[in-house]
Parts: sequence; structure tokens; C-alpha cells
Amino acid sequence: MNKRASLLSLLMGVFLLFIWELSARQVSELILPRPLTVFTVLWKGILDGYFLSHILTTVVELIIGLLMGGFLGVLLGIIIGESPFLKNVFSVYIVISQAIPKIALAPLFMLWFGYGMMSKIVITALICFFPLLEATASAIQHVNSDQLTLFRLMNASRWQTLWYLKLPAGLPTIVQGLRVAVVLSLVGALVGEFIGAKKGLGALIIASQGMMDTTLMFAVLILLAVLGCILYGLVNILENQLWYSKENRNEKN
Amino acid sequence: MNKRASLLSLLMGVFLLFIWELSARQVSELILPRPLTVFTVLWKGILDGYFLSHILTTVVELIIGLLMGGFLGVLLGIIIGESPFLKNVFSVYIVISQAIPKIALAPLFMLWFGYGMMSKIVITALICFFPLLEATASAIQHVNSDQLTLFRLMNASRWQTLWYLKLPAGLPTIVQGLRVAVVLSLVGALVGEFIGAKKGLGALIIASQGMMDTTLMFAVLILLAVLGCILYGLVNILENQLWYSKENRNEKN
Amino acid sequence: TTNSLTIANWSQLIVEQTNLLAEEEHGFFKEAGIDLSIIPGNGGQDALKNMLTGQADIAFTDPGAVYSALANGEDLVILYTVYPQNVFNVVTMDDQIQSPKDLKGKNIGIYSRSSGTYQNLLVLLHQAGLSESDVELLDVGIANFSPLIQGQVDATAATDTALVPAIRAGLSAPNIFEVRDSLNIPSDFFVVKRSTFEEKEALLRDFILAYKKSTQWMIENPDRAAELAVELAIDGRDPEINREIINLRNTASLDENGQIGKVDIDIIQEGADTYFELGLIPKKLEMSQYIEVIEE
Amino acid sequence: MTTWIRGGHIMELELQKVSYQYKDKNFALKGIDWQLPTGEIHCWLGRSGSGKSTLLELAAGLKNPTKGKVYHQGHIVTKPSNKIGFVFQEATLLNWKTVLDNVLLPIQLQREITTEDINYAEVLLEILQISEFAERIPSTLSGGQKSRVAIARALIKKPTLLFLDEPFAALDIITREELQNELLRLNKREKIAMLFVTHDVTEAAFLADQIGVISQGEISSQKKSPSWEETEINRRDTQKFREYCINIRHLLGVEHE
Amino acid sequence: MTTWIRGGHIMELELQKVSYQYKDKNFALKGIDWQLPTGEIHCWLGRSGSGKSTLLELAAGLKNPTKGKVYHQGHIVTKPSNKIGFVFQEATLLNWKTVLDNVLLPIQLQREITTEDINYAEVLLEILQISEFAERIPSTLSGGQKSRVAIARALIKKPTLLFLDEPFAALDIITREELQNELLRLNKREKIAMLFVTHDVTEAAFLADQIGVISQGEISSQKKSPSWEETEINRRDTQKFREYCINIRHLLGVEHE
Ligand SMILES: Nc1ncnc2c1ncn2[C@@H]1O[C@H](COP(=O)(O)OP(=O)(O)OP(=O)(O)O)[C@@H](O)[C@H]1O
Ligand SMILES: Nc1ncnc2c1ncn2[C@@H]1O[C@H](COP(=O)(O)OP(=O)(O)OP(=O)(O)O)[C@@H](O)[C@H]1O
Ligand SMILES: Cc1ncc(C[n+]2csc(CCO)c2C)c(N)n1
Ligand SMILES: [Mg+2]
Ligand SMILES: [Mg+2]
Repeated sequence: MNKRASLLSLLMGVFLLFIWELSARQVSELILPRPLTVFTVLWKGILDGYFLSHILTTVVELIIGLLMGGFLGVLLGIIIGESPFLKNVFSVYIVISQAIPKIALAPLFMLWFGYGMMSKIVITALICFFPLLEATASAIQHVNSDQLTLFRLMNASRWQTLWYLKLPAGLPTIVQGLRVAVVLSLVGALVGEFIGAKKGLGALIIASQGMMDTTLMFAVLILLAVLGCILYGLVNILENQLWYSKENRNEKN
Repeated sequence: MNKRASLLSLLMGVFLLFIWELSARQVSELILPRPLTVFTVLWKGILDGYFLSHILTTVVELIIGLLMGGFLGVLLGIIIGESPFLKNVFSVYIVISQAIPKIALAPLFMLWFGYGMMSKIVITALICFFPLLEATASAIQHVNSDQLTLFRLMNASRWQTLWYLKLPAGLPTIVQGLRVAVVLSLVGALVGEFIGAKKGLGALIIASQGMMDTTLMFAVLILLAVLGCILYGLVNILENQLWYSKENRNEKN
Repeated sequence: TTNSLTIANWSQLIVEQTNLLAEEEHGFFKEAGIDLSIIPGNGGQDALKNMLTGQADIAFTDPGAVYSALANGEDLVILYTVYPQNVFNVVTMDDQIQSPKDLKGKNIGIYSRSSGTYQNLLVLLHQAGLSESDVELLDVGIANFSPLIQGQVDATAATDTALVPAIRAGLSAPNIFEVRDSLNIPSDFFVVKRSTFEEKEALLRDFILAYKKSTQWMIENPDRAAELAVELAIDGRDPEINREIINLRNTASLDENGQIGKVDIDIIQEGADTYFELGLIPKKLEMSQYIEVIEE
Repeated sequence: MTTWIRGGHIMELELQKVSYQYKDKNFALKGIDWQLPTGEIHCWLGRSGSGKSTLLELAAGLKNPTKGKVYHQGHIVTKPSNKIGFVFQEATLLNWKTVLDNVLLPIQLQREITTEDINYAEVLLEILQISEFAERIPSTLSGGQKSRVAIARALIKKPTLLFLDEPFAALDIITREELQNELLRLNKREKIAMLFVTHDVTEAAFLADQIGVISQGEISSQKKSPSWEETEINRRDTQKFREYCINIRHLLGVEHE
Repeated sequence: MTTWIRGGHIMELELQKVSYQYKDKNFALKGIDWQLPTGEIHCWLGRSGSGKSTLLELAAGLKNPTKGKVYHQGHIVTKPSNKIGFVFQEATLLNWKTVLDNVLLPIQLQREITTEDINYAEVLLEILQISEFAERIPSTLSGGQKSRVAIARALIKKPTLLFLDEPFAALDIITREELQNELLRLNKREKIAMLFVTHDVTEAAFLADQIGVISQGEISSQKKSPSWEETEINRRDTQKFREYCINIRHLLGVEHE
């Protein structure tokens, strides 16, 4: 079954490559280079290590940003999910933090966090914390009321109810938020690098645009796609370690 | 209670304005203009109708994009949530669609969807469908197994189980996805306008940068913030119409 | 009969292009039987690409983009030099820096590595015997002059028009090195695909003539243009700034001899050679192949 | 296929050597045979964890046997048919629907709801003494009220075969006995066959035409009821009934009366 | 505060004119008085929906009365204290913990779990006949097994006051009676006071020192038990016990025996 899906997925990939090839024939190399050209450049760049430092830079920014943003997201999500009062106080500012495009504030980020990795990390964190915040807050708010009564009975403190009930019960929803956050963290790191970076896949995209080296740009896009899939896959692997995925497996019969 | 929260929220706003004023005094007008200057420009621009057409353009793009993206997100979320097989087939391509920065593909979007509103709408839809997809898929997958058995007993078709069980039961999670999607749709419309637009708040940001008119840009950012809060508020109002928020109210005593 | 033509612009519809935007009032192109539309873009490369995809007939773009496209095998025709004058510069407030040579070892801000500020800075450095490795470049994005004001960089690469609001915002006693004083590569061209040129040569000629007329109009009526820009240009809120910008573009539109739109093959060739030497394009170009001079 | 008529009875349900194992292999039902003729009520008793609920789900087609076969009216069963009703051990109501809508749900999934359906639902709620809660949300009901909503929901489609898993466990004696009477009446009037799991010996004695005791995944004994002459309501007070109850207790291994 | 000693008894629990209304005002408990002396077992009976569960939650401090007061050992109660145990009508187990961890949960929330705790949990599981399921996930248990896990969880903290809401409803007679015996033994040994809601008259008769009948939000009658001379196990077979049961039935309004 899983094999068949992988096969079909592969087939779809081949089909998309085919579409790509066909479209590429219609337009200039500068707009859409052919798959083969792109993969050749990609392969060369991988072999001679050209991409390595850029990938590393982006990955580091992304991971640190994701950790910071993830932590912040879960934390704020807990606060907002726990206290309707604080929710009313903060949510406007959280929404504002998302509605304002980071690119527009680039000079401030650069001023506050310098031109190095830090500003990229901050932007990544800022972009990816929101889905986790919403997921966590929602998960915490929609707990089974019988279980809540049980915890009240056991005289559980707020923290205990959170830790032993709300968070484990809300895990599926939180992981779903993480899945979105992980993908957004890639976008975040890239946006950060667009603003002014010497290294990183985002910087490479900008540089390739300057030289109108569309082939190189597409090679970078493929790297990004692979990176995105790896990150997403990691979340899936993590999820498979969690109790509820085992539970579901048990129940099916 | 709610009044106190609003008050505190307002106080926090005042505090942030204060910080803004202090920071603005430290740096050049070009980086961070003073609040008063910004609000003056904002107020003038609103009074003389300067912002109107830009706001309208962005709002139209955003709403159509959100509707399209929302529909697509829920639909794909359902498909992926319902069929682990199709999930395995598609999820790689969905992640890729998110991992690749839309800005890099600007000429292709222009080619396929024209340089008018359509390309902005498509980008908006593409950016905002993902959180809804993940939320819907997750909601559908984590349904109470007793209720599922009940529906099997009643000989419910797949669609009925979806419509009468999985979707209503998953509504809190889906609305949470919508909350993220709505905010991302604003980002999407903006990104769409960054790649080349004659009108819209995104176009205005780019223009203000060209003029080095940071004050104007901040006025636009404030408009964006307000727009984001309105959208988010609308989702909250929508949520309050739904059964589960009433339910929760009932249970508290 | 009217024929429609579309320009792929390197930017949105901005003040410096008021001559194009004044079409409604003055109908320079309509007179020539041309129904003109303009596609906004985000950079010269975008403009060129939007033209290459067939979205537009003519690209309003910078030499860097044209050289790159040619080096990548596109067959283009340069019809017209929109701004014979190079409008890029390097600005510093450091008294130690008296000539481009003094930039050695300094921090210099650029917009981004895909922008004209980068390419033209390299040209300036090259003419001063320096290279990219002799300086520390900082992509400051839209921050433009702010890092300079904040002291985060020693100099910043910009354009003449960007300097206008900066000086108004209090950029004091700047030391300005104009790229045109080193090597006056033109700022922008009208470029078409060769196939378009062959198909619509007559129409393109009419277009160029109409464009020249519009430029002439703006040179003659800068005040009216500045007024019009308030309505027509997305960045035209302040008529005074408009006026300054229009003046700058009016100047840039004229070559050394005070002529509008003269195509100078030699400087275009020299530009291509310099771009190749700087590694900005991967091969040498024979530019005369790609230039069709439209005479009146 | 020839097996569904036995000794002149039409079999509503037949289990043939049904075996079942949960994935974790901690528990197994082993080769269970059972026949439920049309219109009869059979009760299964047995210790907690002996496999009653599992067997009921197998009989309803909710689970598929690892070995053996299940027939409804002579047709092999692989999934629940539209002619059955099932009262689960846990009420399992939808909290986003009113009580009435919960009851009508099985109809809603099959066809347009008519006023007749609504009337019938109201009759059922009346019988189950919960009509005043028709517009309530299930989460505001008491335990016993919830379990009665689930019973109404199982009856709404007028099934010919009804499975009940301890349906009255959360009810007081009076309600319980009233509902037992109603169930018996329904059974006689509509000829609904019922498979009824209970821990209450009196209940089983009162309702069952036949009793089965399930013990560690096997049918350890079964017993036909005596034929009753009295009307149902009074039956419970006869000596014969009491003796029958004691009989069943013995089958279950209860030592005292 | 002076009210907690009455006639020489120490009151473990006292309800003083307790009234309660749900938000939707469909149901109300009206001015209920009750006293549970230390070490006694009191049983509440009553029709489904009469307010037993609500009253139990009020008595435990899970709900706060609209009017009136609740005292535990003379102290006014506004939230559940650490000395009580509660078996809810629905088991409410955490599916991400094993049975053993579910049982140990109340300890875990209070302090570090010791080997003694684990040993005691295992003893409880043994008594409740579910030790073999210690490492299982609750969702794989039968209805009766789940309800027994909830009982073990309520006992793990060795409460001095125990509330039980139909705890044995899902159990077969044998297990049920065995657990009744255990409960009584526990009560005698540890002097745990218990408030026990049940629909089973025999159960109430067997366990209770005093019986209360709740009817439409009020205590309609109450009755002290006779004093028993025999050992518990045999009590159920005596004529006196049977008569007492019939007595209770009459209190409930059941007509036949
Ligand atoms: N959350 C609630 N909101 C409104 N009414 C409620 C709520 N919970 C219970 N009720 C009503 O209060 C009454 C008493 O409920 P309670 O659960 O106390 O009954 P009970 O005696 O325990 O019944 P049972 O024997 O069926 O468990 C019932 O009529 C019920 O419908
Ligand atoms: N999903 C499951 N996975 C593994 N084992 C299970 C599962 N469900 C039930 N069991 C086991 O199967 C046995 C029979 O369970 P079943 O629910 O049929 O018992 P029962 O006779 O209905 O008991 P009760 O009277 O307590 O409801 C039990 O020992 C139980 O632990
Ligand atoms: C007068 C004038 N000013 C600025 C630019 C902008 N520009 C210069 S080079 C380049 C390509 C990379 O961005 C762009 C967009 C221009 N074309 N013409
Ligand atoms: Mg069972
Ligand atoms: Mg109750």
C-alpha cells in the first residue's frame, strides 16, 4: 500500500517534470530553464561543495529560529489558551506582529540585531511562532470537560492540569501547528536572507537574480524543496513516536 | 473582566507607543519616524482618500485569495485526512509548494496569471491554504473512535461520516487553521503586490521605500495592522456563532 | 488605426516616469496611433523577463539586465537609451574618503546583490582599481541611507533620486562619487526581442518618436509634470520632491551633447566589457549586433 | 446458506464457529455458535471482560471474525446492515446536536426526515421518559438520561434486529422495569429480535427467551426460559420467576440467592 | 462551625440547606440537609435525573451550591480537598497513560511516586481483579474493566471520604458482590466514610448504614439500616436482609418485591 503510494507519488513527480520540460520549451531559459540543465547545475554545485556553506547557513538560522519561535509559540499559546484575560490583552499585538511584513521592518531588524545571523534568526522565529501559538491555544481550550473535572477533583494545580492533561490531550493539534511552523520557518529564514545576507540559500537566490542566472536559482529552489520535505518528514517521524499515533494503530482492526 | 482586559490592552498599546517614541528619538527619521508624524500622515491620507484605492485593492485580492485558498485548503485537507494513501502521494508536493518562495517565481506567476489582480490572488491563495489544509487533515484524523463506530453502525457513507461527524467534531481545529490562514492571506496579498503592482498596500510599501518615505511606509504598516486585526476579529466573531463556543459557555458554572 | 504596445517597466509607475503617465492628458502615443500600457515590475530583471514571456513588447530596463540576458543567449535589440546618463553614485559622510580609491577596506552598503547599486558600485570600484574583495559589502535592503546615517557603513551605493529625500531627511554634508564620472554606462534602455523588432519595426519607430516627444514635454514642463505626478505616480505625494526628481531625470535623459535618446554604441560596448571583466556576465558580448538605431 | 432455517424457526441471526482475537492477542473469543430466531429475545450474561461486547459487535457486523461466519436472515454479514439497531455500552452522543436530532441521526443518514419520523422520535422519547429534554444538548443530561437517548436512537429505524449492550445499567429500578416492559411489548408487537447483554439476572430472566452465559470467550452454558402464562408486569412476582432467577444465578456461579 | 458534632458523632461530611441550579434553570436541588458521620457508608438512591450526581459533586466541592453550605470535618468546602476520593459515573481515564499510571495519577499530582505507592496500586488492581491489565492502555479495556480502574484511582490516596457514583453499574454480580465485600472491609478497617450512589437496592441494603432517597432534587425519605449480626458475606442470604430490601423498594415506590 505504502509502496503503491510512493510509486504514484514518484509518477506524479515524473509527470510534473514532464510538464516543466514542456513549459520550459515554450519560454526562454531566463524564465524557466529546462529540468536537465537545472539538475546538472545542482549536481555540480553539490559535488564541488558550492552549495554547502549556503545550505549550512540557512539550516542553522532555521533551526535556531524554529527552536526560538517554537518555544515562544508554545509558551504564548499556553498563556493565551489558559487565560482569556491575557488573551484579550495580547492577541491584538500578536496579530499585528504577523500582519506587518518583516521585509518592511528590515532596517530595524538590522539595527537591533545586526547584519549577521541574528536578525535572520529573529525573523524566522517571528514568522514561525504564530501557527504554533494558535494551535497550542486552541488545543488547550478544547479539553474534555470530564477530564478537567477529574483534575479539579485531584486538586491539580494549574500547571499540573496543563502538563498532565491539556498538553498531552492537545498534542495532535500542537503537532499540527508544528508542521505548519516548520515549513514557515524555512520561509522565514529565506525572507531574512533576502534582506541582506552574504550566505544562505536566500542570499544565493538574490545573487542569482542579479546575474539573471535562472538555472542557478532553480537549483536553489530544488534545494529548498528538499529541505522543506526533510523538515516536514522529521515532524512526521517525531509524531510517530507519540502515544496517539500508536493508539490509532491499535484501534484499527 | 473584559473591560479590564481592554484597558490593559490599551495600556500596553500606550506603552508600546512610548517605546516607539523613545526609539524614534534615538535614530534617524529614515529608519523609524515618530508616532505622531506617522499618525498625522495616516490621518491625512485617510481624510483625502489617498489610501482608499490601495486598501480596496488589497482587500479584494485578499478576500478572493482567502476564499480560494480556504476552499482549497479545506478540500485538500479533507482528501489528505481521509486517505492516508493520497496523503502519501500528495504531501511532498504540497510541502514543496510552500517551501519555494513565491517571490522567486514572480515572472512565472505574471506569465500564467497576468500582472493584474489575478496573480496576487493566486499567490494569496497559495500561501494561505496550507495552515487550513494541515488543520483540516489533523482534525479529520483524530476523531473519537466510539463515534466512528457509531457511524459505521449506521451504515454512514464516507461523505456522511465526513459531513455529520468529522467536520463538526473537528471544527475547533479547523477554525484555528482559519485563524492562521486569515493572517497569512494578508501576508500573501502583500507578497503578491511586492512582485509588481500598480495599486495596493504592498505596492505602496515598495513605492514608499523608493521615495525613502519611511513615514508613509509606517502609515501603511499601521493600516495593515488594523486590517489584520479586523480579519482576525471576524474569525473570532464567526467562531462565537459556532456550537462549540456555546457549549463551552454552558459547561462553565 | 491604433496598435497596442505594452512596456514592461522595471518599477511601479513612479514620478520619474511622469512623461509616460501623462498620456491621458497629452496623448503623445495616441497621436502616433499607439495604445500604450505599462506593466509594473520589481527590478530590471523582472522587466526583461516580463517582456521575454510575451507579457509586454518592450522592456524598460537597465544595461546589467540586458547584458545578462544577451550573455544567456537571448537575442535582443536595444532600441533606445532612455537615460544616457548613469544615475548611480556612492555617498559617504566620512571626510577620510575623498575619492573612490579611499573606499578600500571600507564598509559599503548596497541595496542588494541583485540591484543596480551593486553592479554600478563594482563598476566604480573597478575604474578606481579596486575590486569587490577590497571592500566589505553590506546588503542593507530598503534601509538605503539609514545605515549610513547610523554609522553602520562608511559609504552607501545609491541613485541620484534616492539622495533627494535623504538630504531632505537631514543627510548632511555628503561626499558624493558619481559613477558617471568613472564610466558613464547608460542607466536604462528600451529593449525588444529581435522577433518583435522584425515584426513591428515601424510601430516601434513611432513609439520611440512618441516617447521622445513625451520626454521633450517633461523637460519643458517640469512643474506641470510634478503636479501631474501627484495624481498619477504611486510615489508622487510631494510636488516639491517630484519636481526635484523630474529635474534629475530630465538631466539624465540628455547626453553630453544635450540630445535625447542618442544610442552610443561605444559606451554600451565598454559597459559590456566591464561587466564581463567584473564577472557580472559569463561571456564577452559584441554589442553592435544587438543595437538598432532608430533615426528620425 | 441452508443453515438459516433450523427446526422450523427462521433465524434472524446466526453465529457459526465465530472466533476473534484483538491485535495484542490478550483476549480471544473461541468458536462461538449461536442462533437467534426471528422475534425472540436472547440475553447474554457473563463476567466483566468475558467478551460480551466483543461478541455483540461481531454479531452486528461491526467487527469481522478471525474465523467463522455471521449470518443475518441467512445472508452473510461483513458490515452492519440497515435493519439493525445497536445500543452501545457507552452512550456516544453527538454534543453538537440536540437530543431530538441525535435520535433522528440514523434516519438523517438514510433519507429525508419526515414529520412522521419526528413524531415517532417524540413517541420514543415519551416512552423513554425523556421528552422534556428533546431540545437539550446531550452534555447537560444525567447519565441515565444519556443512555435513554442512545436507546431511542437505536429504535428510530424500526430495526428487525436489535443489539443492546447493558442498555439499562445506568437506570433506577422503576424506570428500568418500565423500559423492560416496553421492550417486551415492542418485541411482541413488532417481532423485533433482540440480543441483550446485561449483568442483571432479573432483567435477563424477565426478557429472555433464551439465556447464554459467556465465560472467558466461550459460551459456558445456555438455557431456554420456561413459558410464562401471566402478563409480563406481574410475572416478576411469581415463585416460578424467582426460582428461574436463582437458576440463572447458579449458572453464573453465584452461591447465595 | 459548631455543627459538625451531632449527637456524639463526628461528621465527616455535612450538607446544610444546599441548593443548586444549573444555568439553564431546568433543574434545581432544593435545600438539602445531610450528615455523614466518620466511618459510615451512606447510600443515595433515586430515579434517573433526580439529582444524585449533582448532589455528589456538590458534596465533594466540585460544584459550589447556589445556596447553603458544605462542610468536611467541620470545615467549609469550596473546592475538593486532598482527603477525598471520587468515582465518577463515567470512568474518564487518560488514554495516553497505562492503567497503572492512571491509577497512580492522583499521587503523581501530589508528590514523588514511591515503590510503596506502586505496590499499593498493584494491591488495589489485584483486589479489583484487573492486575493483568496494569500495562494496558485504557481504550483496550472492557466497560467493566475501565470502571474498576477508576475505582482504584479513587482509592490510591487512601481518602478519608469517598464518593462513588454508581461505581459497580457495569459489573457482573459476582465481581460486584466481591467488590461490595471489599468496600465494606475497607470501610471497617480504614474508617473511610463513603457516600454511594447506586440504583441497585441490594447493593444499598448491603453497604449502607443509612439510605437516602432523592426525588426531583429533594430528599424524599431516609432510613437507617438495621444492625447486622452475621458476617457480611452471609448477610445477603438472611430473611432480615431480604425484608430490608423490600422496605427500600417500597421507599423507592417499587410495587412488587
Ligand atoms: N450541565 C447541566 N446543565 C443543565 N442541566 C443539567 C446538567 N447536568 C445535569 N442536568 C440536569 O440535572 C438533573 C439532575 O442530573 P444528575 O446528573 O444529578 O442526575 P442523576 O440523579 O445523577 O441521574 P442518573 O441516575 O441518570 O445519573 C437532570 O435532569 C439533568 O438533566
Ligand atoms: N481494543 C481492544 N484491544 C485489546 N483488547 C481488548 C480490546 N477491547 C477489549 N479487549 C479485551 O477483550 C476482553 C473482552 O472485552 P469485552 O469488552 O468484550 O468484555 P465484556 O464482556 O463486554 O465486559 P464488560 O462486562 O466489562 O463490558 C477484555 O478482556 C478486554 O480487556
Ligand atoms: C533610473 C533608474 N533608477 C533605478 C533603476 C533600478 N535599477 C537599476 S539596475 C536594476 C536592475 C536590478 O535591480 C534596477 C532595477 C533603473 N533601472 N533606472
Ligand atoms: Mg462490555
Ligand atoms: Mg448520575
